[in-house]
Amino acid sequence: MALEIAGRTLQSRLIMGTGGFRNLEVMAAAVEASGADLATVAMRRVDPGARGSIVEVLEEAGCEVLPNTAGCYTARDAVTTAQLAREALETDWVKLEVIGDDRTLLPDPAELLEAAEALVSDGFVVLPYTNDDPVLARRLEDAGCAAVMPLGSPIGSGMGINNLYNLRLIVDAAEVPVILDAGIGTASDATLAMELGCDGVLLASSVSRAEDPVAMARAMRLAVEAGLQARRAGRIPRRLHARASSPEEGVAELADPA
Amino acid sequence: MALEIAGRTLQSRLIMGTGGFRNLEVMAAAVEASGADLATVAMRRVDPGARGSIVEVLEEAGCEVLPNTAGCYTARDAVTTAQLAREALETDWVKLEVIGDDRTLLPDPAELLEAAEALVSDGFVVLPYTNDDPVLARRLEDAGCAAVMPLGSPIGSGMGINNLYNLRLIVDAAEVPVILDAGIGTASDATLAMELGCDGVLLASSVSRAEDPVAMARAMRLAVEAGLQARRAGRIPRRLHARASSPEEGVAELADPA
Amino acid sequence: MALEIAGRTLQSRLIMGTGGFRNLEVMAAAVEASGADLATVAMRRVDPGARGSIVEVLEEAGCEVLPNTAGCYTARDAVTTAQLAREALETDWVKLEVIGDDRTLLPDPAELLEAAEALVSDGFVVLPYTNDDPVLARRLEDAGCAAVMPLGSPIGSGMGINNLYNLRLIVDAAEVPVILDAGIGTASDATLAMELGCDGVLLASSVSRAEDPVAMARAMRLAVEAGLQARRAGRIPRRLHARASSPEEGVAELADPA
Amino acid sequence: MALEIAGRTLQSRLIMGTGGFRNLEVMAAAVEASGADLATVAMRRVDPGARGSIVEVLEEAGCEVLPNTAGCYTARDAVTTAQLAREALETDWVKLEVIGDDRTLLPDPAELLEAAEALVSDGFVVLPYTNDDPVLARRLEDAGCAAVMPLGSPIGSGMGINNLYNLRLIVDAAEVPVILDAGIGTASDATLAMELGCDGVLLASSVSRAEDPVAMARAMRLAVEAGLQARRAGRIPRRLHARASSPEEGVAELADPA
Amino acid sequence: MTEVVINGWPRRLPADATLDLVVREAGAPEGGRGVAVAVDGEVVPRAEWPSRTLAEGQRVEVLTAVQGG
Amino acid sequence: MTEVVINGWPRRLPADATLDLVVREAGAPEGGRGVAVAVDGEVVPRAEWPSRTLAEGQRVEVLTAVQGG
Amino acid sequence: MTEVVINGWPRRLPADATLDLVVREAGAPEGGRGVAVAVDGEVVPRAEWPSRTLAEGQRVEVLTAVQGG
Amino acid sequence: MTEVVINGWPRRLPADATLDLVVREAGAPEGGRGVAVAVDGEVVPRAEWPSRTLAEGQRVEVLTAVQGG
Repeated sequence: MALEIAGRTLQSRLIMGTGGFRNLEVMAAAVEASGADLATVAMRRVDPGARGSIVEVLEEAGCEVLPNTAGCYTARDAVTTAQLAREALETDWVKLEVIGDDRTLLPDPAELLEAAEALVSDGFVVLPYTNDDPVLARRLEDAGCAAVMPLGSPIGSGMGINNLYNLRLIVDAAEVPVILDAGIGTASDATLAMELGCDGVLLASSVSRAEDPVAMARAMRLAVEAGLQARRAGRIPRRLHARASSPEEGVAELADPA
Repeated sequence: MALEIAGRTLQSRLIMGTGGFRNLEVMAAAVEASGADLATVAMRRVDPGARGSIVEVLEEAGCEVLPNTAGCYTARDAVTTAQLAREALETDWVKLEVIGDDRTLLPDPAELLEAAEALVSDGFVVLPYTNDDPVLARRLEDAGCAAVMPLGSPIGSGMGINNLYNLRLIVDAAEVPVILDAGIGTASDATLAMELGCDGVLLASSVSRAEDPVAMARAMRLAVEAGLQARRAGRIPRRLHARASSPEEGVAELADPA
Repeated sequence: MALEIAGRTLQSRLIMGTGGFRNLEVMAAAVEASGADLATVAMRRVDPGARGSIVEVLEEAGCEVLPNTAGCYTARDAVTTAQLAREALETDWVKLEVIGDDRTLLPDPAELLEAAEALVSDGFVVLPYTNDDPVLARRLEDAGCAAVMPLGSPIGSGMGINNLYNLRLIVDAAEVPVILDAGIGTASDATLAMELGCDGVLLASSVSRAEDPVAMARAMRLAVEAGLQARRAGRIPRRLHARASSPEEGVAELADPA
Repeated sequence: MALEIAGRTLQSRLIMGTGGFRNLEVMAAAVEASGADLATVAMRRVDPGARGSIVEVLEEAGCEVLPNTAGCYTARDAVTTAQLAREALETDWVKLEVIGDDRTLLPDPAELLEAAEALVSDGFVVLPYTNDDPVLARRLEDAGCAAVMPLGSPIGSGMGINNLYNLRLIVDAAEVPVILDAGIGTASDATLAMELGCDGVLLASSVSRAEDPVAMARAMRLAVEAGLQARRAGRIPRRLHARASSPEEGVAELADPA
Repeated sequence: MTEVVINGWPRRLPADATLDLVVREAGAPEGGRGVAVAVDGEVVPRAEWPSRTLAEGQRVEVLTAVQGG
Repeated sequence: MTEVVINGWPRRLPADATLDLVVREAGAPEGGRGVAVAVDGEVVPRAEWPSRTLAEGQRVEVLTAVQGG
Repeated sequence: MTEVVINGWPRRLPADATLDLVVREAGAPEGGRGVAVAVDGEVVPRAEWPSRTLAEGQRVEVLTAVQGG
Repeated sequence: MTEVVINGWPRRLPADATLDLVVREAGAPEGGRGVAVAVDGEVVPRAEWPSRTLAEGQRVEVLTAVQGG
């Protein structure tokens, strides 16, 4: 039941974002409760006053880091940021984000594609955060991305999956893993994503900003597992009319014979 | 995290219906995988050729029986059927069904209420299968029912929860446990029901008629647990706009200074 | 394209409620713009200071009155109120409301059915405001109601139609006209109701409390007509994949031959 | 209430596609019934056996032609097709389509943007058919397009508007007219599009492939008008609870005093 | 004098006061057009108003149509 | 002999046949474990089976738990 | 003779055949109203048709408006 | 002295100051573990830090991993 991306095996289908936690302690506890093997980090200017190394904390929680390019608005910035992350963190994996709008944080499709092509050429394992456009997802796959990571709804919005139809089209066509990334609000969103055929779920705010992040991390772990198992178990079809679950034969005649 | 109904403690939030399984062996395995403490049975004419006792099989799977009144279209028939079940199974618990229409298997509100009143007077612990009408749910509670069990959608339809709004009204107003009964199609439906505030989920067809009933039973167990934990963890609010999960400060300036 | 109820022909498919208008002048203008033949009124204690007669104002706007039993919580009160309305207004038509809960204003199913039976016996043409339960709708029709008037969502909520599935079941089974009553928020809700097969729409708040009630009345008139015509025109089926609307033959080859 | 695009005034908010009609006679009757001022045509190889000129038929129905670039999969083909249409039809308006996938007919974002930039430079009034990505819509507007035409769902699918949220984002941000293009299945979809703030609706299959295309054209005309008027009238807010539309004061006390 | 309740308000009436007087006093238009009356929850047809008097403690409701529904 | 209907099927029984015999003949397990009986729509408690005989035309239902719900 | 491709079909034309002839032969209405022409993917304005001849192997597209979109 | 911009702040450095010094001064942990550096938007590999000096006006970014995404 493990997830394989670019030849690397992840035991968990859940990838954690680390943004939004109150502090590193809560983050560590939640990441551990989530069971995730991989957790994203952002690249920011060194803060001389910062306490603790997120990389070390994550490693103690049994989790490897996946740097992202959050905050980049152009292909060029995203490529440089990925290269800096590779230098700093000794990983050639990158969650590629190229944002097109600071209000919705939706990706810029043309810049994203350009950055993906450049990073693939430069030897990166590219996991692009993309919108839910099936054509763009296909182009990213064609460009050599190791997975595609469509959103359900905007980052941090908690709206869940706004367009089930597009997500299904992406899943049906993809030959690389599909990771739902962004928009998850609660456990049932994650279950639904897996049932629709996603290979994994990446989430941050729904756990980090929940009232009880550790409990929500546990819920998400169960939710992803429930969705994966349900998909494999083969759900019943939807029917417009009822279908009795008690036998229609052998019913007693109890009414007065009169 | 246990569920208490009429003073009885159930470790599991999942109640299994037993209709629709290929045979008692599959049923037993699925019930065991589900972790349920309670499983419904129907009352039907003795079949001289029947092999095995469902009650014994369920008991071996660690599950007690909850007789239903499936197949009854009048209050009178339902009351008699409940009394017969009490006589046969030595339990005064009953899942009360009074059906109003054989195509949708939706309950008949007036007959259901009348039967509930009669059975409560007769000392039963009454768990009525009801539609999603908040007024009827309130009347059933006022009549002394130990729980209310609104449908999500018709029995066996697998449509999930058709009217989230009504279910929320029922949950908000109820002072007895609310068990979602009927309509569950897949794991995310069960997770959602628990997130909306239901105290438990009763399902049959979604497991018994799944391609792999035992795997789906496991999925449902996880799904109910995920939903319960997520509700308690306090989900993030839905937002119309994005909220960055990576810090907006400390972003590098990488573009050419030109 | 007229609507016939109990032998009476209504040119318009739109029935107006008159509650919530700022004053009788706005009401008259909106009712006129709506094209409605029929408008509901409530029965209340005579207010010595009241200016103008609503009945006369409506008649000048070309509209006859349909008294309701709003405010009644029991079958008995509703029956008496209907009888008082018949005495005061010289009509044996009544919009029957028996409310079960003052927060949701949802109907009480058992009291509603009892009142409907009593009023039919007493010679009334009964148009019951009901919830969206297909079984209750069938019982009301069996009791002799001249139409059934299921809600889309609670009175004044503007949520539209919460349970399309139930509404479709009601429409499919009914042999009397089905009027969607309550919950309409905007024009598309009314169009959708007609497309689903409703024979008419009754609405008040969506017009009377709109910023511009007269404009919204006009919108509703168009919306109901649009929905009726669309249903009769026979819509295309929903398809999961695209179907080209430009010919796939005769496409030029314009790319460089190289 | 007219719609202005690039300085040209259209009396109708409805733009008709002409694909899918059985023949030119039905097309002419439906276009006339729709009230549209503008109708799309595709550019295809001359068919020596073709009867009648679509341009003349449309002009007799009071409608001007809007050539599209349907069938093009690259920016280059789309630009050439637009130039050919300008040459053939003496119009510099073009509905720009650059398709990315022949199963969904969804646009290719990068090619579309490149074609739009080229055609704007070449003096065209460009109306791009785009997906529902707010960032791409903004880029198209920045490139000088005279309107943006997001889809509701794939061409010919009749699914309506799959992602209300994205459509609202596009409408809120756009400073050029927004025309919903593709996916309309029935009248209420068109009403909803206008209520959400679209400035117009472009549709073909929902009319041309309806059982009665002329009746559906009439329905669409009413539907678009209804939606526009409803938006301007200022709808009531959605409320979670009911709000009485009959007065709560002055209710009679009718129950037995006992 | 008889003490009754009219539209929720206690009133003292002459013992021989008939319902048509009561209706007028309740504020109904001349002739009681568009008005109906219940006494203790029972409808009293218009034809009986001129002859119908009230007993001590009876509750009278005088209703008319208003905006609603 | 008495003619009755057991689980929907007409049957002729000796006039002194008691319900516990009927239950056994209906195919219930030895001792009628997990079984309940209604005669003409009224439940007959297990304790009464050994002494209860049937009248002409009575309808007997012998029920047990099966998969359902 | 020159061998060219017109609307996807191979054709042999006299070496001095001009585009206005080609357009007519492709089935376009008299005068080529409502028609446009591309040669090897480049638009040829109507004004050039009478003087423009074709080279061996060129691909000509003669297009017009049809129902669509 | 050379004037440069480090993480957005103007700084004056000795002309022969190398990048490993800059990194330390920016607040990075000893040895610059987990840190990467860009000069005018170009990544400078760690191996070059000890020998790389800066020119007037260059912009240096010293980055590390933080919570995010």
